[in-house]
Amino acid sequence: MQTKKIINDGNRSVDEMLEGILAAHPRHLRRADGSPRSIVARDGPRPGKVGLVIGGGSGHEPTFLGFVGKGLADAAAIGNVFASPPPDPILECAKAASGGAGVLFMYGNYAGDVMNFDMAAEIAAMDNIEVRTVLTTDDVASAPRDQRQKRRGVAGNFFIFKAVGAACDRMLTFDECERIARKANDQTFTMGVALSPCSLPQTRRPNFEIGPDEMEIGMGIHGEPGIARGKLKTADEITDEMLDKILDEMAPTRSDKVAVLVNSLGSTPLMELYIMNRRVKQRLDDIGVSVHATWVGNYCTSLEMAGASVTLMHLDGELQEMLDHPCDCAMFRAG
Amino acid sequence: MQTKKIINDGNRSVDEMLEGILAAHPRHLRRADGSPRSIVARDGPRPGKVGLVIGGGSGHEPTFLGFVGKGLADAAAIGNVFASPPPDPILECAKAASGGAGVLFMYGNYAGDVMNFDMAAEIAAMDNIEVRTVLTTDDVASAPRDQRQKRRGVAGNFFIFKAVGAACDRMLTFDECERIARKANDQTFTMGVALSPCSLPQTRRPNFEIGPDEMEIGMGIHGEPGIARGKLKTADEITDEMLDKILDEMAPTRSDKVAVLVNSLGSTPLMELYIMNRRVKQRLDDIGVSVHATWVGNYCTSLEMAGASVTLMHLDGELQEMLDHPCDCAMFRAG
Amino acid sequence: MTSIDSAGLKRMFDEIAAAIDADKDRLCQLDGVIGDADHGIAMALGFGAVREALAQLDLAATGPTALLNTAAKSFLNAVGASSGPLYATAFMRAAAAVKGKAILEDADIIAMLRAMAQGIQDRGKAELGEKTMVDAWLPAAQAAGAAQEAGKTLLESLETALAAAERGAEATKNMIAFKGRSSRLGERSLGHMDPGAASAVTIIKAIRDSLA
Amino acid sequence: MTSIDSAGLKRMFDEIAAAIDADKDRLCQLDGVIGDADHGIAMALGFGAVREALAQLDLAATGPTALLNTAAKSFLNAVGASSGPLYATAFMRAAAAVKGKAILEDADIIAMLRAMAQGIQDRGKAELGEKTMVDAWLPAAQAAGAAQEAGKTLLESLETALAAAERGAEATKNMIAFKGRSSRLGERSLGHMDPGAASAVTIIKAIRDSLA
Ligand SMILES: Nc1ncnc2c1ncn2[C@@H]1O[C@H](COP(=O)(O)OP(=O)(O)O)[C@@H](O)[C@H]1O
Ligand SMILES: Nc1ncnc2c1ncn2[C@@H]1O[C@H](COP(=O)(O)OP(=O)(O)O)[C@@H](O)[C@H]1O
Ligand SMILES: [Mg+2]
Ligand SMILES: [Mg+2]
Ligand SMILES: [Mg+2]
Ligand SMILES: [Mg+2]
Repeated sequence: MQTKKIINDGNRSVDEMLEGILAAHPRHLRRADGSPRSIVARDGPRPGKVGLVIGGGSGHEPTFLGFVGKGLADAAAIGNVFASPPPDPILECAKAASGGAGVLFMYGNYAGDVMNFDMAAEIAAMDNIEVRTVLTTDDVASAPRDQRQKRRGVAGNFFIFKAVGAACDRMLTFDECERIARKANDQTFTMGVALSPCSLPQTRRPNFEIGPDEMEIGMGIHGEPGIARGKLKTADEITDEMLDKILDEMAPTRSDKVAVLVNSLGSTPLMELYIMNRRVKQRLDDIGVSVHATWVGNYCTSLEMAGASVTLMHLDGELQEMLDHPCDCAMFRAG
Repeated sequence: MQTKKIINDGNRSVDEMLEGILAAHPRHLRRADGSPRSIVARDGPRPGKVGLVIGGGSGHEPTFLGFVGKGLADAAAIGNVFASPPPDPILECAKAASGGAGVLFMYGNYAGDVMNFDMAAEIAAMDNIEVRTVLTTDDVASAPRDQRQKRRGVAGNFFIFKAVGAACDRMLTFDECERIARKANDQTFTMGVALSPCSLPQTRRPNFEIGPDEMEIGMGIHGEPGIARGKLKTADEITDEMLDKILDEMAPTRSDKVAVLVNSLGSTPLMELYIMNRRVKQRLDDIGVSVHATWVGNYCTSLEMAGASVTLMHLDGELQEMLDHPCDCAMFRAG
Repeated sequence: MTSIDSAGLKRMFDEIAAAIDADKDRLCQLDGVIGDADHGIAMALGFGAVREALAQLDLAATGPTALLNTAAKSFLNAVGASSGPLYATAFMRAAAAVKGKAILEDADIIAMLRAMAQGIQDRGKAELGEKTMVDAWLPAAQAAGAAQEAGKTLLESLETALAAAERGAEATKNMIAFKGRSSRLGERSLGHMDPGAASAVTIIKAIRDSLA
Repeated sequence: MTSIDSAGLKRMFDEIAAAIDADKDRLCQLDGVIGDADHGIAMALGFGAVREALAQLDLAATGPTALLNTAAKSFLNAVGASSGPLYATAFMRAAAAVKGKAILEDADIIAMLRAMAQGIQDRGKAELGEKTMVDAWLPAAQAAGAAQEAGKTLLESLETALAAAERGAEATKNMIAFKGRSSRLGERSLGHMDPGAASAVTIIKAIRDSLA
């Protein structure tokens, strides 16, 4: 039996979704000429500004294209479900985002994305667009601490892109934008838990199996196995398990500031997310760390997967300023 | 086997959620003194302004409390999951929202809510707060056209509250606010479809049964049976079925304007919603009706239910202005 | 001749709370078919809150009217929903019906039952045959009143009331809902017992048991 | 002695596309265990796009190099993912390896295979034993080369290559992933065949079949 979805032809789902997005947000988004999977901010790219190009597979909405807009990313290249976009749409994004001051490529650290974005960067260089790449690697569950560069990029993308988008919008230099990008990534830590699978529109079969009383700690946003499978625990226990790991790495000291993101992988409702956030706040209060800002909701999803992730960004004055900087995207606004 | 949820004690879920919400949004929300389930906008109620109090059962987040804030509702009374709040918290909301110019009660038309809000209104009158009530009845599936007053209020609440909140924020008179509330409700039409059930935190059992290849057209946001059950259709067929009914009632003429909301009941992801929105836009284009604004996402949910609803609001100049009026809520911003 | 004081009333509420707790899942299931699957939760929460509130009272210093008003308030504030105002009104009317009395005798208890049914009807504006708890409460109250007038004992009257409530609840299966959440179902509500009528039977049975 | 022209190359791609289509579900399932469950989709999409692109070509006016570059571009643009750049690079290298030729003979076909394996390795930087498609492609290319040098026929060489690919894919079950999506699994990747190695076998088998 196929999983239930409100779709037409599963092979056309990404393109039909994009049609629906452009129909809904004509004031925010447009397609790059002749490149239907290159989504560009109507208000964003401009001469002298460092361009910010993000992208990756579909199925994580509102990541990536929901974060395209003034003050955040200039363009997003859209792949098939859970698959990196090919070099062509990435290249068109680079062209659209380029204001002559360099273009930053930022995306989650996955082999497929790295190969495709690198190919696009090589071609862009031939077109005299200087591209630098900063991979996001916020998923603490995906590799040991001493191999940070091997980790996946997950929901923390939201904070990292937001900070870098602000830096670009403030017309900082290419070097400065890159520095802030690396710092934002270094200071961002995410941990996730999955309760039930999603299914791809093309297969309509659950993308992994999990027992009716089980959860998987550290599962990736494409259903890649995590670090441990166990019996489903309470919200407080799950949140503690995540925070223990995150705080251990982040090692904040009293009166440090953080930003918090409690994110649904898809079908986990706000009620559960806010119950988790309650625990996050209790734990941070306990160690005297203050919360500068909190976002709760669907920010980086895996279609209809059940589960959630907690992200903390360790703030200094600069990152805090960047998070506070206004942005206006089709699916997200701040400031 | 119990359904999977990230919760602690199911009987405490609503209160723990509220704790998490207040922890996340201290700049937007506070509790009324001594009334933990009366959530009040920090910036909103003021002398001379008509107060807008909304409310209902929990489990529909971000409805209701996500729409409390400057330019929208002044306060929301929060009930248990899918259960009206009792009169006490409603009364405290009325007191907090009252600026001496009258208080509007607006909520979905359900027997339980009507009885509890009416009791609260009677007590408020004794406290010299004049209360008027406008029920929302946007769910076209829930009663025939000639019994509009019997219909349920569902996702269209979002448009209706938004319009009335703007009227109140613009310091219009009590009569004007009430008139706009009734017009906004009259001009708003919603139709939903459910694919799979949710489960209440206290029972952790699916709240209705539905075959693995079935959908229920017109199902209520508490899992109340709808108008017909049938085999799951394609996104275009489902959207057409909804639009046929909505447009038939709304009867727009060429070059009329509408606002569109494509809403997830919980676990239906953005990809599917935008695929539906694509079809909505095609259909409206076909009949020459223009879309003034579109919202797509989780606006009125039923915990983790799978399914979606489409709402159209038929706009005149006044309603359009009210939708465009800025608002700043914990879970929603516009303008 | 039975006569109860506040302590006896409290025992009655405890008995109802226990019975509803035991019946919670069935009531949720009934509500799942034609409503929103929470009637058992609401009732258990309501009578649980009543039990807790009454446990706080100094029964020696609390008359039946005050006790019933406490029950009304605690039920209402714990529940909301439809059942909240309906039962809260029922208890407030019961309180008014026995105003001033310290000891309730047979006639008072029957009067209390009738006041409850009337309160539910006043609050919800439902008529007989609209597939609500009224279809159990009203026949039960009428039967109890008639039995008492015919000179039956309290227990006999309550037996008659219970039988009438059971018949009423059973009869809701053949009704189309016109009030409450399931009223939009139309014909699809046919064949299913109304959860509020079902819980009314449970309550009336617990009242009888507590006085037996 | 086999020799194929552009039409023959197109038939080869059609054969691969059909084989991958038939294998799609198994490849998704293998990827579901240690990856993101889409490898079958990606490969089917890629070779489907190649089939369509090649069907547009005027084969009489298109040499093998141009055909292979068309295959590379259409595969890449349809897929992205990991497999996109890997196979696109493979086909571009194959194109370069037969540059200038209108007819490919035994040695050209073997050279093409070796160039493909080399291209995959250059693009993905994976070494033998890191549980990727390289573990099937590299031994296959080496075996084909060795067989050809030892004077075997093309078909014999391809048989040897296929056997080597099969052994390589089988061997990935005992490897821990160090490249690609499953590299974060550590020991949990043990016991499962790499989906990219599995699809490599399917491709090599289709190549053999198209030349048999
Ligand atoms: N107007 C009314 N008059 C009498 N009883 C009603 C009325 N509306 C609803 N009910 C009763 O309430 C029951 C449902 O109660 P409950 O599930 O607790 O509330 P809700 O419908 O708010 O979830 C129905 O089965 C019905 O017996
Ligand atoms: N760096 C690499 N070098 C060679 N092959 C790789 C590399 N990374 C991944 N692969 C291969 O790609 C396969 C997965 O492909 P696919 O599922 O299509 O892409 P994705 O992982 O992007 O979803 C793996 O099974 C592996 O064989
Ligand atoms: Mg993939
Ligand atoms: Mg309810
Ligand atoms: Mg109910
Ligand atoms: Mg894959």
